[in-house]
Amino acid sequence: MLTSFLNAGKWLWHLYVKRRFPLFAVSTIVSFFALALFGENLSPFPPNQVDLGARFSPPFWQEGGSIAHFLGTDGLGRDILSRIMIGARNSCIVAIFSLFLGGFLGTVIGIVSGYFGGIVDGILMRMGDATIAFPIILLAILLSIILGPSLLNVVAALGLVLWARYARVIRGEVLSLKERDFVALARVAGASDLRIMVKHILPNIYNTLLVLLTLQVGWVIIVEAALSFMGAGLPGPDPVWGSMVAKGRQYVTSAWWVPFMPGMAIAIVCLSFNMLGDWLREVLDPRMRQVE
Amino acid sequence: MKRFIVVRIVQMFVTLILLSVLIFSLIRISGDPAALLLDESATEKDYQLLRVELGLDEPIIAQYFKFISRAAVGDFGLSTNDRVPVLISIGGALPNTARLALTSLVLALSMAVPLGVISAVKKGSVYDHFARVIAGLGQSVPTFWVGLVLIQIFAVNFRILPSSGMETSAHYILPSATLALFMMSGFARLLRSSMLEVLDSEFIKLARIKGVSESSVVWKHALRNSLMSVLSFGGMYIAILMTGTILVETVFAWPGLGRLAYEGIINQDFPLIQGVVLIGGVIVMLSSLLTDILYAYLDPRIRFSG
Amino acid sequence: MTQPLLKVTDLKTQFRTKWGLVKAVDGVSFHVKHGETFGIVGESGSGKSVTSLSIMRLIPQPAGRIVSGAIELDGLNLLELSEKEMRDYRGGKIGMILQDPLSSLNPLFTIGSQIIEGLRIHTSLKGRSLKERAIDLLRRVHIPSPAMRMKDWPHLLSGGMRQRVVGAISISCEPELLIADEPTTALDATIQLQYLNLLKRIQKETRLSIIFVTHDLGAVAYLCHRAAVMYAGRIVETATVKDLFDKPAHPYTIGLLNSMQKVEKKADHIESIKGQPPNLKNLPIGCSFAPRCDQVKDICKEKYPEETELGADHLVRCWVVKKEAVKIK
Amino acid sequence: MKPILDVQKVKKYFPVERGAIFRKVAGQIKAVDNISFSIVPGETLALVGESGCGKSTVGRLILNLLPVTGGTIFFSGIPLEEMDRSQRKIYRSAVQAVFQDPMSSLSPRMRIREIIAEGLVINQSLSRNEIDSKIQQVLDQVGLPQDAIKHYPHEFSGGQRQRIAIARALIVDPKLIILDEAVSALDVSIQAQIVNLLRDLQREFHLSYLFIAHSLGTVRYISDRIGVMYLGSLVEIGPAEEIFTNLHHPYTRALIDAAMPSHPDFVREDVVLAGEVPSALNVPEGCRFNTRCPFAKDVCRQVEPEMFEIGPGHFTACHMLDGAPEAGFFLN
Repeated sequence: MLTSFLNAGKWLWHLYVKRRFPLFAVSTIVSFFALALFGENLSPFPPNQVDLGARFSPPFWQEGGSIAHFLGTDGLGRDILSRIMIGARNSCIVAIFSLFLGGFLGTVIGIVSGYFGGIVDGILMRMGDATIAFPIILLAILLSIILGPSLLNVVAALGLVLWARYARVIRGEVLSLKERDFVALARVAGASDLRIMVKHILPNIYNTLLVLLTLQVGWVIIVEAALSFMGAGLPGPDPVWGSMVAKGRQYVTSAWWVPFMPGMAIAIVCLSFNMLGDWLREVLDPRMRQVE
Repeated sequence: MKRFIVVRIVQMFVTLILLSVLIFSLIRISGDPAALLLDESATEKDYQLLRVELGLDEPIIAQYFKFISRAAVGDFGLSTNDRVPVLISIGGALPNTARLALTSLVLALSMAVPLGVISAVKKGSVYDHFARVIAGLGQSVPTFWVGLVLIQIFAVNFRILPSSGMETSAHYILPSATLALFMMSGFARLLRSSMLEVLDSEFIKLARIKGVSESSVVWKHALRNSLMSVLSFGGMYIAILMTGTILVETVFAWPGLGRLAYEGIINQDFPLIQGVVLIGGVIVMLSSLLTDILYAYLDPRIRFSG
Repeated sequence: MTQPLLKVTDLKTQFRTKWGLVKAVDGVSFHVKHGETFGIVGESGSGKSVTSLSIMRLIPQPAGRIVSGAIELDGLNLLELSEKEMRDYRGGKIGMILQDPLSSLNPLFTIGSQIIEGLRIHTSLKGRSLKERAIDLLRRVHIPSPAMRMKDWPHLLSGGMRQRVVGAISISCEPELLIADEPTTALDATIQLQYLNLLKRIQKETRLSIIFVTHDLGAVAYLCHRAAVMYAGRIVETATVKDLFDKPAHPYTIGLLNSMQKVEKKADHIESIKGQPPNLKNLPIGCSFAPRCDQVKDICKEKYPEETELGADHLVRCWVVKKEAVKIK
Repeated sequence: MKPILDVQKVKKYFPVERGAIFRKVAGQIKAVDNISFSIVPGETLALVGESGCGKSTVGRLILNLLPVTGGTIFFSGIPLEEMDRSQRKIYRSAVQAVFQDPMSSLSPRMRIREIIAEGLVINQSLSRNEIDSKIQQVLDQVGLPQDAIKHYPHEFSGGQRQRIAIARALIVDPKLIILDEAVSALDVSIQAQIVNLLRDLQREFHLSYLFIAHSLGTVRYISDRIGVMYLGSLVEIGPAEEIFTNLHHPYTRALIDAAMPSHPDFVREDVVLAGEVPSALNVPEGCRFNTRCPFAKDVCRQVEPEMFEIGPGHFTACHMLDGAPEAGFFLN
């Protein structure tokens, strides 16, 4: 018991010191998820509570600011900190859904395409290349103007681009894995294609998947924010980081904190995910270059 | 090489057809396209007339070919907002977008090359950490927000640079710097990792064995090979550049395609959006085709094969 | 006795890795005479390649480091040269051939430009004479229609041809010492033989000295005059090739010779060395071969053996060395 | 004795496609071209030749990893393509393989237990206990410690990994094992260990081996018969010692002469076969060796020589029938 405890401690110490474990990034990510789950319970104000008396209250360190409105208020006197805290949920939902959609599709298509090759592979990969080389923002704008801005459209647009990114990287991995002798030996032993894909190939791409997923969280959050900024993102009264920046734009000369704070939140969360992703890549597989 | 280029051109057409089918079917799925074009005050008769005008009474395949043949000659109709032909608006905006994109691309590359190269050569050093933080920031910070911050600092606080429009060359500074920062970080990261890989290769060892100086090893032998792999990601980067340009144009009120798209969204101007998306798509695909041809030409392994 | 061309004394090269310090080369001494081919034989991880890279001072930095020792070429210690001075030696007085012909040429430069690059650094040749010299070099390594090949890209040549081009580069500036690090491992039998014969011929014509690094005792027998056997970062035995095959003294050398599968004669049984190759990260305190040695004594587990001289040019590091020759079955 | 494996006129061509949109077959890579041989129970047949001669492809055809282009492979008298489900199941256990690179042949994400048991799990319905006791048994047979099953492949050295690969093959009671360069990647001292292990296992279980290799030393030590391949085709096949002492084909001579000597006394100066192997896309007319053969006559450039018997069980395909080339035949 004690030894296992000591071992765990040693392992953590090793992680932190020798492998430069990104403590800052991980704590940010943990808080991000906590906010997404319990935002309402933690925020000092309800996000949509209008207080016209406290309009454009600056952050606490500036003259006229108050500790109560820690990061200031917007043009309707809504508390920016609270809105950011609640807004985490939307970012999180978009990230989880689109990564799940894109990641799942991409992994399946990548494995199938790489494993079977031939015409199926040709068609799938040409489609993938086309989606990667197409500016996603145009697609999302189109979707939002035709179908109206909604969570589903944002997730669909992001997932549509993400699958191709996953499929491309994973197919590359599968192509080299399937030439390895253990796949040939599994076939000699009579393993079915499904068994080979699930038992022999899939476990060998877990690392790549993990790194890709982590690195893409940041990307998804940024693109979601960009879509909201353009007015093609999530609608509704609930706070969304991207549209908070967009709506705060007009105050950039008078109340800089209104657009600045939510942008800062996006930046910190994305940076954390990217740092964690980079670290994972370094630790798990330093050769994963195509994962960008 | 011929084969490579033919494949890419075919691929581009396939993509365009896919895109047009997507747009076409989205319009149909979403309901009556006439509803997208007419406002609420339109009468039933207006709808009837428009349906005939749009050919909505014809079979779906015929409608698609009509749509395609119109799009092929650039006929996207009139903007619902200001009644200007969409092609005219796009034609006016396009050169502005190109100017901004090119300025930023040059700026981004001129920052990314030294950053990525030195960072790889001095892997693990203080410089490397610094460069990676810069590159990491560039990828994590939303472009549009950086634009706002730059406006706040240089246009509002110091009043030394204009914040919107494109009248003088000073107007280029903030938008292209914003876009360049974003592009630069991607290039620098990719360049760093491909440099690390190349520097580890046998032919670099052989160059050192020949007595080639370290600067020549890095800037001649290794850089050329690494740039090649950066170039192979050309298509992806051009798509990213386009995305970035649209955002930056919106922030700085730059009269380009992005600005046009933004106005389109605000005004729910369907013909305009449709035109911007299709033209934007074609431009992105043409430029990534050009990068790929350039890549194929520069890499002898592709140039001298099949 | 004349001074040897190359004298390596107590060379130690270490690497810092994730798992700790690895002593890849740990106190290696040998010399190479003018005009001789000196073999360095060893299995993977024995430190033979690190030794050859140390001579070129091309140990990957900053993980690797030459900790101590001296590498004297014509009496001049290479380890005391500045990096700039050392560059004149690389490709100048010392040439080197790497193992993998498929990846040792830069795919983006023509064959010709890669040969000319070295010539331009180390010789005063210019313009046309540069090109002529390069064509001449290709001819010397038996590349057909050399003038046409100059404009070719590496990927258009076969592995054997590419290795010849690397050979041409290595001798382009008339080096005194040529280091060949497993130059034929990736080549087929008949192509390997062509290549080894080419090396032999070049050596006869130019009287250069060759360090031939290999895992193949057969290639040592074919090509070398003297050879050193390496095990776990140290040289365990140095002898003329004849002595090495006729009178091997170190149990490891004997084991290697016994486990050779001979092409000349069908063997009924081949003796193998028991156990696994050593793990450099944690070597035993005494002789590193002790865990696999069948003649191991107590002292072997306590102290690394000192060098014993068995005869002219025959050195061995073993506590149980027999003065009598050991006849190989 | 009835052969366990009979390869009859087997061909494997890989089409080379050209054209951007409409692929058309521009040529054939004749990786294996009309090869026939057989293996009897308990025997080792070695296939030797330079890289690209098709020896590994033959192994993969027998393992059913690639479909044949022509010809038939018989196992215990049954053609491979005519096997029904149950026969195929038997075949999958009866024929096993060990490949060159022990790192590549063990999935890095599987524990040794799972790797060794795979063949059993797929083809036989055994209880966990039965599987465990079988694993224990094979681990003993290949000389691995029992606790190996809990570990992952990267925790073992090259030689141990090759033992794991052998255990994996052995557990399903095979009749024939394809050893594709099974010892080439190992260190010299480990090579001998593995070769000896393979010999011991062969004696104990009466196994047949198809030993695919380029190292003639190992081949001479382990094989009963040898087939020499050049550019997709067998040029000579016969009893091992015949091949080394009474060989007939000039290419066999060249290959043996090119082997490194085991002692400096055996060095023959400058014995060399000129040129390189031509591309399998353009197999020369007539005898495929004629472009490198110093004895090539007109007939060699026009007519492809047929295999014929020059001694008991010793076949060769060469027009030059006047006798075997001496050692040092290619001396220049």
